[in-house]
Amino acid sequence: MSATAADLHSYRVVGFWQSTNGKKVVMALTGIMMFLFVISHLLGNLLVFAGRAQINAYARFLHFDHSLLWTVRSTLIIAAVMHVVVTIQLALRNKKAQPISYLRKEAINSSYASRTMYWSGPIVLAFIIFHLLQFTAGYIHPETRFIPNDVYHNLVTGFRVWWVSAWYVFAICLLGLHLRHGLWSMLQSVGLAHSLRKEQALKRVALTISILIVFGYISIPISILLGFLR
Amino acid sequence: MMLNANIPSGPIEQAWDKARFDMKLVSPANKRRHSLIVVGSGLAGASASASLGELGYNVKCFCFQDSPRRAHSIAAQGGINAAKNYPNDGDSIYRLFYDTLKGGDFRAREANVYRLAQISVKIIDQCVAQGVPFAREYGGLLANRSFGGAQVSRTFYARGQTGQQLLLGAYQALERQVYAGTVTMVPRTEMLDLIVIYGQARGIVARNLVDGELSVHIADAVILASGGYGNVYYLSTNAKGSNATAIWRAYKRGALFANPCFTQIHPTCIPVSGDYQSKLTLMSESLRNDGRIWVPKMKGDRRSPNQIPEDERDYYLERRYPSFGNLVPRDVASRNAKQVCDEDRGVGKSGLGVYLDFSDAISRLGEKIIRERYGNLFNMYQRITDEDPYKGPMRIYPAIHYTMGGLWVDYQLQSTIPGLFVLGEANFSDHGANRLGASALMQGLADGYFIIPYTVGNYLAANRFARVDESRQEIQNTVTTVRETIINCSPSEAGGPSIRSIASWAKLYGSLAA
Amino acid sequence: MTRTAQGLDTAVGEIRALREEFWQNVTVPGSGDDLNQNLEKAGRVADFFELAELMCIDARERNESCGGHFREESQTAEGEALRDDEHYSYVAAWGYRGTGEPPELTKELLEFHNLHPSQRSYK
Amino acid sequence: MEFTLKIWRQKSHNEKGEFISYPMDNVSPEMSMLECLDVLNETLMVRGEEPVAFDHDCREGICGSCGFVINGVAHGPERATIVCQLTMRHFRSGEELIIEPWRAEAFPLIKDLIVDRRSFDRIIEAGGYISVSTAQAPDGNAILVGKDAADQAMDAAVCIGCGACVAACPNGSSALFTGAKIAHLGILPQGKPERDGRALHMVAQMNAELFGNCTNIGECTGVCPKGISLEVIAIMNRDYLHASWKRREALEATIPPALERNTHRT
Repeated sequence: MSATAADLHSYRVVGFWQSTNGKKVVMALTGIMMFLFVISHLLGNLLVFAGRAQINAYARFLHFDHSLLWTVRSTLIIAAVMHVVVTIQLALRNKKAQPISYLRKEAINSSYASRTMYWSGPIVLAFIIFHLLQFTAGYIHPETRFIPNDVYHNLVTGFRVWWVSAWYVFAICLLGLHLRHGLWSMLQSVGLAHSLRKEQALKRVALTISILIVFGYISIPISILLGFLR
Repeated sequence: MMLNANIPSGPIEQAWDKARFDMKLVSPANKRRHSLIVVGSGLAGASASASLGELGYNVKCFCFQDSPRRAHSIAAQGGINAAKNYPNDGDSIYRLFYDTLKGGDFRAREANVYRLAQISVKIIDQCVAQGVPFAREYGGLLANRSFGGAQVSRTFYARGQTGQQLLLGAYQALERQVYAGTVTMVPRTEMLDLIVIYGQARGIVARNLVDGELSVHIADAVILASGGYGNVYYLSTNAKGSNATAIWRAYKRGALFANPCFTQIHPTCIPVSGDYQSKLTLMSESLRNDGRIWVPKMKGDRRSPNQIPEDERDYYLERRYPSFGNLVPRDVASRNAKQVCDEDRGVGKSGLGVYLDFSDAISRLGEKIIRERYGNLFNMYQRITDEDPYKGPMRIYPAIHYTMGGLWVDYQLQSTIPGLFVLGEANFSDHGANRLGASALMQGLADGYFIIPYTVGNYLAANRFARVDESRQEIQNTVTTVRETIINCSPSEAGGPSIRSIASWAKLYGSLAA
Repeated sequence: MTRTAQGLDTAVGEIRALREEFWQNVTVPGSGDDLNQNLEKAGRVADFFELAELMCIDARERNESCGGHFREESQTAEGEALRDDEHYSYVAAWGYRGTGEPPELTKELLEFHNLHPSQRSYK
Repeated sequence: MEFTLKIWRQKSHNEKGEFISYPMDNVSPEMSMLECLDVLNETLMVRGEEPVAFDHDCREGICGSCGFVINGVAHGPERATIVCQLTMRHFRSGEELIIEPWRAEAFPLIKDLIVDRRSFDRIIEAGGYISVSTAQAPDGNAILVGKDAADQAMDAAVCIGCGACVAACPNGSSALFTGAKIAHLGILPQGKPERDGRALHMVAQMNAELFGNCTNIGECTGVCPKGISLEVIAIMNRDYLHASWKRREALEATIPPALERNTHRT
């Protein structure tokens, strides 16, 4: 029943990109890039609390060199695309690897965040597209006029629309959920050494960072809705 | 009939060297022209297959499980002996030789036992190099412990899973040869008969357990490493699948069976709890280092152990054997346990059990140290019995564990059928009437790694092997015998549902054999 | 854990009777053409029947106590195992002579040139 | 105790399977899950029906033969316990127990609860060893191994190859199994020389089989009867990344390419 070893030797090296492990490294690295963007974007946005002049100056600063701006933007777009491409490839492979589902299946050790990555990811992506259309391109800007170069105005008027804010808060919460697993998972995928105790600590750090990011972001629409920023 | 063990003459220390020098060699180019069959993939079978594959022979290795890593060697807990004398406590090859022979009550061959002690040293080196994670001291050196009444510390161990780690080492070496193409693994296939042509063992008839197909495998020599026959008692510490079919069918083809009555009873097993029970679970003998064995003095005393005051307890091993106490050899401990149970002083629901009490050790050393030493065994006990051994004593009872008897082999490990070699527990060779703790792993690996690669070569070089056609009459007759035995069990022949299931048959004779 | 001549004789008879009953009544559900764990077991059990008989014959023949083999007839006054080196210092190798036929005993005498056999004592 | 066992029955790989319910009474709480199946099989045999086929051997939790999913959890509700040591007292009397085989493309079903796990053997074959032939070894104490390293290697080496990790993984990934062997051998000094090649090869073989990828969710370690931690997967990833990074032509030339094999029974 077991065929001899010799006739089954068919030589094909599974390269880095073809291997699931390699793809996970790609996913982790692109994830780190986007995570760094999420942090810097948050720090910039929080300038809204410093006043109209500050945040608008910051926005002008970002635009001081268009080629640099587009380099950063295209890097992020490529990262996002690769992140999505490897996810789809891996997801298709996983479906093939586990084609028959159990009549009953219990999750006993995985977090809610880790099990919902396939949902939180696409929703956050949809949100980012909406968000770019609203605040960067200005195509969608319900109920008021979009004024290029007046970020403060756009923010405040944009978030005054309740459903824009609600959609924003919801998406940011999902981003937090995504990061809660993603931050820890990327360390695992690139092979950061850890013991069981360190694993718990790293997961707590990931959770803390995610919560800080969520609070940081949603503080803006909430302040606007409550009238602290006008 | 005269039995010639082929022991080299001269001093015992040089016997093995002399034997190897006298052996004929197979030239490297000719090795790949020889095919060998190995039945069994435990310590002996896997190590033999790997070593023979490394030498360049064409090896086919059979096991009835789904993978060679399942063989029952994996369940050995305690450790493996070797006369390394690392602890500097006076151990030597000669002392290991003496202990083994004396422990076996002088019913084993001197030369074989001496060779085993000699080889023991190399086994440890081999296993360390393979990556077996033996226990280490803080300085990075190998750790040792004492075992089974030996007065020196010569047992190497990997937590309570030494057998598992040694088997995985041999399994990995085997898989390396499978990759190299020298060994073909044939899992889920059971040997059902031996093919003997012109008096030589030339192959086997095997049944594929998945599709039931019978197949004939021809080779220049056949090596049986299929383990012992402890399951003859039905309830034993052997795996459910462990069977004697390979050696028994070889016996029926003319191999002699030596000392079948030498079986070993292990004193520290978890007692039987009901009729449905399918097997007995062994707990390492090392428990006897710190536990005290006792039963109530009064007959039929059914009080719970904590209600029995100290002066109504009979520490019978300490009483009868003041110098060895709870550490008497396995056979003595087992027999005494049975004796007190026969006197109606046994404990537990069935009355078949004695207490193994750690309360003294816990109050002397503290629960933490006991947990470090025996934590995994205590957990296992608790998982099976739902009783907490830190609070009350464990209940233990002896159970069949190992069989020293097996197919008769000479110094070259060859049976009375030329070309049929037998290794490990399947042969009778090294343990006499009783086996010392931590010696079974040693013997399996010595046979597989360090003896059979030479002795098989000698046999192959000294004999000629005609091409064998599968249509030969002898082979067809063998296949027919096998087929008839199988058909005899099938419903089409006898008809009607069985009045007794196979397991109940097994239980019945098991109770008789005991 | 202890054996007596009489017990062993009875056991041999009972094992034989049981084996006959086994072959008359054994049936295994399913077929031999696919995975059938009970068919595997049946073959193994059949072999164990025969082996059990040989075990008892060997134990009956070895009229001494040594190692794991304890014959009640051969014990010291204190109830410890008593070996009989004069008569039983050999390997008992049994040869098959056909179903139902008593097996043939061949002895390989054990010689001790380096160690002198001594009684074990753990007192 | 009383139970209803709802068991997956399938005659062979190519036939369709279905669940069949078997009511059982008089189950003793001391019984193991496998002994409960033994008792069921006895009654089935007396009725002339075919018993439930399931892999089992040592029945003391070390050989790794047995295993199935009970009520959605591989090896049942008790942590760090394999089904042969899972006693019935862990269930409530009257419960319905749904018993399913390991389900994964890389473990084709053979019959009822038996699956073919030879893909595991092939992963080991691809490099899960230290290349030392018999009688080549230096003295055991010639290689010093720190106690920490020995303990850490042992923590990974305890894997019994049962396949629960793959069965519990929603992606059917064998990362925990492969990682355990890579970690066990890579941590020890003896295994260091072949560390790069081993990682490249075993990962390649794992990918050539039909296993999914690891999403680091940790279901595997939750059901692992030996409690192997996710750390071994990180070690595998690191070794693989390291080996891929420094892979030079010379290294490629010395490494025989990975086997790609028909993972179904031949």
